[in-house]
Amino acid sequence: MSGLESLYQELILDHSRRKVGFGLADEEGRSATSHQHNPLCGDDLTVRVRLSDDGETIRDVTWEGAGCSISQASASMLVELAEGMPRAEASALIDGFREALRSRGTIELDEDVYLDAAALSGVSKYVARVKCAMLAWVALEDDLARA
Amino acid sequence: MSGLESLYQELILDHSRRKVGFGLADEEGRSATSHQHNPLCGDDLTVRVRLSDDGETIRDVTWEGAGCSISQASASMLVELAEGMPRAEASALIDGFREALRSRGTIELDEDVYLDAAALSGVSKYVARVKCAMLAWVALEDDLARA
Amino acid sequence: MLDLAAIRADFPLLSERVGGTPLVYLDSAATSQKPQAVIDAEVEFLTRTNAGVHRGAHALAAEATELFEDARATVAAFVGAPPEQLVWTNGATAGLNLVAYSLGNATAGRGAPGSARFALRPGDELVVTESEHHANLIPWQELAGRTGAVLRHIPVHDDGTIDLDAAASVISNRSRVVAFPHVSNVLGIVNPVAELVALAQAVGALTVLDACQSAPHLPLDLPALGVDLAVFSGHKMLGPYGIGGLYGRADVLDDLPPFLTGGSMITTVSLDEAEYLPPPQRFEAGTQPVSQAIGLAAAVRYLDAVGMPAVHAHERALEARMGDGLRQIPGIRLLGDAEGVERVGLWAFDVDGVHAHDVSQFLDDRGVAVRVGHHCAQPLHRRFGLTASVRASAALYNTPDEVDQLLDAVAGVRGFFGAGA
Amino acid sequence: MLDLAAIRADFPLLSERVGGTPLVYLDSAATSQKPQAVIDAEVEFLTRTNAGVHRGAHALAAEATELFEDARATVAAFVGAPPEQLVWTNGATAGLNLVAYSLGNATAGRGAPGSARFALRPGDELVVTESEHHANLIPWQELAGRTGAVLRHIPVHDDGTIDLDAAASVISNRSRVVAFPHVSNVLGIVNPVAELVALAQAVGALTVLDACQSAPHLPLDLPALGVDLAVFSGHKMLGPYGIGGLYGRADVLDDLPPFLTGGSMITTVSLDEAEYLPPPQRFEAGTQPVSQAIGLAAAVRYLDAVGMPAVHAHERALEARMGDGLRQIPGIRLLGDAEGVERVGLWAFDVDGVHAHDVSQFLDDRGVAVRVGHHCAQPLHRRFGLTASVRASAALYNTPDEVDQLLDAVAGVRGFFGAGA
Ligand SMILES: Cc1ncc(COP(=O)(O)O)c(C=O)c1O
Ligand SMILES: Cc1ncc(COP(=O)(O)O)c(C=O)c1O
Repeated sequence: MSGLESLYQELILDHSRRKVGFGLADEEGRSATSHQHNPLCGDDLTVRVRLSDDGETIRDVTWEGAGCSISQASASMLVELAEGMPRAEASALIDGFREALRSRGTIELDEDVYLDAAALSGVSKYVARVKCAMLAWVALEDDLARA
Repeated sequence: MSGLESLYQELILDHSRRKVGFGLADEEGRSATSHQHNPLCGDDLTVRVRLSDDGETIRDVTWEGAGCSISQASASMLVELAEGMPRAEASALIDGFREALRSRGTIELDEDVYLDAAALSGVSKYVARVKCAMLAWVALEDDLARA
Repeated sequence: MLDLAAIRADFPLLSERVGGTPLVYLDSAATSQKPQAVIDAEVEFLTRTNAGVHRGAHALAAEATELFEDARATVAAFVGAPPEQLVWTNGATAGLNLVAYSLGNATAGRGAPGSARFALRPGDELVVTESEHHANLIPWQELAGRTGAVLRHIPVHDDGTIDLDAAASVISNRSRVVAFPHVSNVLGIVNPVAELVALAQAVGALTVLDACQSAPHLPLDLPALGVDLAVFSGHKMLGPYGIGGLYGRADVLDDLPPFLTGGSMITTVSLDEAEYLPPPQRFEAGTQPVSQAIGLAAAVRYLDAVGMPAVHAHERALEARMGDGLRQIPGIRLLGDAEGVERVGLWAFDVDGVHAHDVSQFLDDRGVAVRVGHHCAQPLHRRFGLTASVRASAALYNTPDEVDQLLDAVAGVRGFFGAGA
Repeated sequence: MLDLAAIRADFPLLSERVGGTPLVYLDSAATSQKPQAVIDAEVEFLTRTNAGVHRGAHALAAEATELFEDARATVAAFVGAPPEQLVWTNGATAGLNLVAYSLGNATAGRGAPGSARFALRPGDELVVTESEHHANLIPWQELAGRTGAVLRHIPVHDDGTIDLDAAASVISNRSRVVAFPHVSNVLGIVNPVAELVALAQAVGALTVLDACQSAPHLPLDLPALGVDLAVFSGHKMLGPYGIGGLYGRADVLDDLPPFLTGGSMITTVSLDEAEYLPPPQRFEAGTQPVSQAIGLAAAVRYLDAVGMPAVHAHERALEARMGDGLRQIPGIRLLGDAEGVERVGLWAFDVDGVHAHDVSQFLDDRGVAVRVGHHCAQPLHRRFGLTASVRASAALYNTPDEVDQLLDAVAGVRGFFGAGA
């Protein structure tokens, strides 16, 4: 696989077009919304989380915004991963995701844990793109801190 | 003669101590006074010219101020040179002096014309000191323009 | 015709390989590469003559001062100006901020009596264009915010040219400053300086030219252009980082209050107040970027040796080849694709269905280095309905072959990302 | 003990000869010489990795960005700070102006809501010392002039030490800023930072430390010193021209409004207004001196490899030798000859009956390069009844032998000029 093909795996391009969870759900019950911006390219992403009544579980994640295929795919993959997940587990996964993406290719994300998002491991070799992949995750982290 | 000895010829050191014309004469008749400052070392020089009644001849030049031996000697030598000189001739000599001092050692001042001040030719090799030697002459030039 | 092989051999970085492929560097509008002569001039200075300038009596300091002032004369001559009308800055951003803050200081009553003519009153207007780089926009926003002046802008047409009709109505008796780019770093169009200067002069407004993207590419005679002030950056014109120039008309520089204050710009200082030197020193507080000034002088000597008319002709040919090629690739939209205008060698474009970031990543993989983003011109991108674009920009060392490599790579983008290929 | 022969071999300029005599460079307080490692780091960057930072997606730009940010971390660590608390500037003068203008902008209502706490009211006081370099004096004079604040000063004793009793009364509830030098460039005395910070903190004043003359010579831990802001210059600490640092406490940097504005310091820009990035980027408008930052990182790595405690001990020994020797030469008056104080390796002095300019010319002829003038500290010279002095300043590469050559030469001055020999 060339550098480019490992960065833009079919799975990623596919998610960037499918955009799972695109379109913000209504604010309802315990929910929070975070707006993130990448000053480098001017991309914007808004991510909303809705929690269970006890606040312990993620009901769903939805989002809106424009950006490169990495940022769009990453949001889409995160939606699939986080839905129905205990809040604490999601926070831990976000930490692990950040660590892997900042590792410059030394840490691979585990497919059994990160599902499709594991395909984003390759981004960590492209320092300038890490921010694109992180955008949705940072937004969800922000949501969870405030919901 | 070493570089230093050509810069600080006995004649120069001698003038720097004798300070011909030191002490400002009273303003009297056609006269003008110019204050010059060297921001590099903070030196100050005040030079006063007194002209004949028709304004065509320099009666005398006097000065005050503190500075390095080059600037003091130059003022002293200028006083001797300019006293009793037709004004137009003095202006021409100032131009010639400036040209020689900016010549980086390529133009020698003529002793028959510049008298003791010809000893300042050596200063032109020391770019940083040209300003010191010029100070009194610039002041006199300024005086003549205004007297 | 330039001897491209010889020129390329002068630029060590151009023989770098990115993952095995030779680098096609088409990002010179961001920063240019430096010829060996520039690097050598700086190293030579640092290893032989380095010493504080303008303040020492020792031989080394005197020699350093001479080289520094010779550099000023060389760079000034390159833009058609006498040395005392060239102020060293740290770059175009620094130069534009200098002007804006100096006007703010005049407004606050600082500076010599002559500065009063620059004081702004609430309601006075500062005029920029819609195509501004942030460096020629935000300093004016902030000046307006501090003084109560009002910021107005001249729009651009859909093809990127300045709307001169609108300019004639935006520029009015209330205008005090008209600031505009000689060449926008997104559009590449050489703007009608004479027309804008005429409009500004008719109402007595100060003209400020951002010559960042023209100085490296065109023969430049700033006094002949008639502007009051102009800035450029060394690192975009083959020179070092951290150095640039501010040109000013003599009477304007004479009356502007200082901006940065500190050492080497004063005559007499007490604990309570200071008196300032005349220009250019008045605007050069503290230790100057000495080796960089000497490096920039080497850069303009290099450009002069090649010849700016030849540089411009060469880049113009590259620009035409690039524009023609891009227009033929489906889904490509060029920004500023105006007809019958003078241009420099750059094109910014949008690829339908593929985000600019993805485009540049794809090009990078093929060894073609371009820039992506808003290029510090967010309002202009918004004007075109975009948040980002891809920009390829050439310099004298680029070849037609490199342009073809760019075109080949761009042609593959939409297929790779599955965008309506 | 330093391996002086090895160190000297690292500095190409030190083997220069002035008219046949080897150069004794004792003017490092003006600007230091640069080791080959610094020159190499810059050249290496320019010939291999040069590209615009923070804005490109191409591989070269990403690599350049990484080197640039690594340099920040390296230089920040050298002064004990985390990287996000180090702002790149073009030098100390630029850093001090940044702070003064930023406070002025806060006063004009600019910046985020948190900036309001820095707004000055007429009658508020800005405090400096009598020993200030013009760079830490005139920016405050101008700020006072623009805002109606009042500038006050703490006097120094006859021996050059700061009058702490006077400081305790000058610093009051009206004080908003207390700015002072860590080490004066004329006196060489390490000032009592803790005492001054305590006085300032007791009244809630912002402390601004001019660390220009300490950073190259002492182990420095700015957070431990407790100051709010501090500046230093690269070219005085073995680094390139045109680069320096501003350290700030996190909460202070967070709330200061931007100074220079333009590209790379914004999030969103419209034609009418801009939103700004957090520190340090908020203060870094436009293209940064990238290769110089990388050069400065190489400089501090060099200093760290030698070890700052060892550098300080070595320079302290040179200073003692110089001071002892000068005291024994008839007609020499040392400035700042206080007892029991910590010092760096410099002495400024007056020679009875010989003008400073003549002294330095004589020394230059003997291959000893020193500085002459007011050293950008006119008020301090006036305090001592002088307009100019001679200053010899050492760095880690100077030898005891060079100090002896200075002393020999100084001993000959009064005889040569016939001043009461
Ligand atoms: C104590 C002190 N402060 C400030 C400065 C100004 O530094 P720079 O000229 O590098 O901006 C200097 C050096 O000239 C200095 O010695
Ligand atoms: C048109 C224009 N103006 C101003 C600037 C700012 O130049 P610098 O970043 O060198 O200060 C740039 C470059 O980024 C530019 O292209």
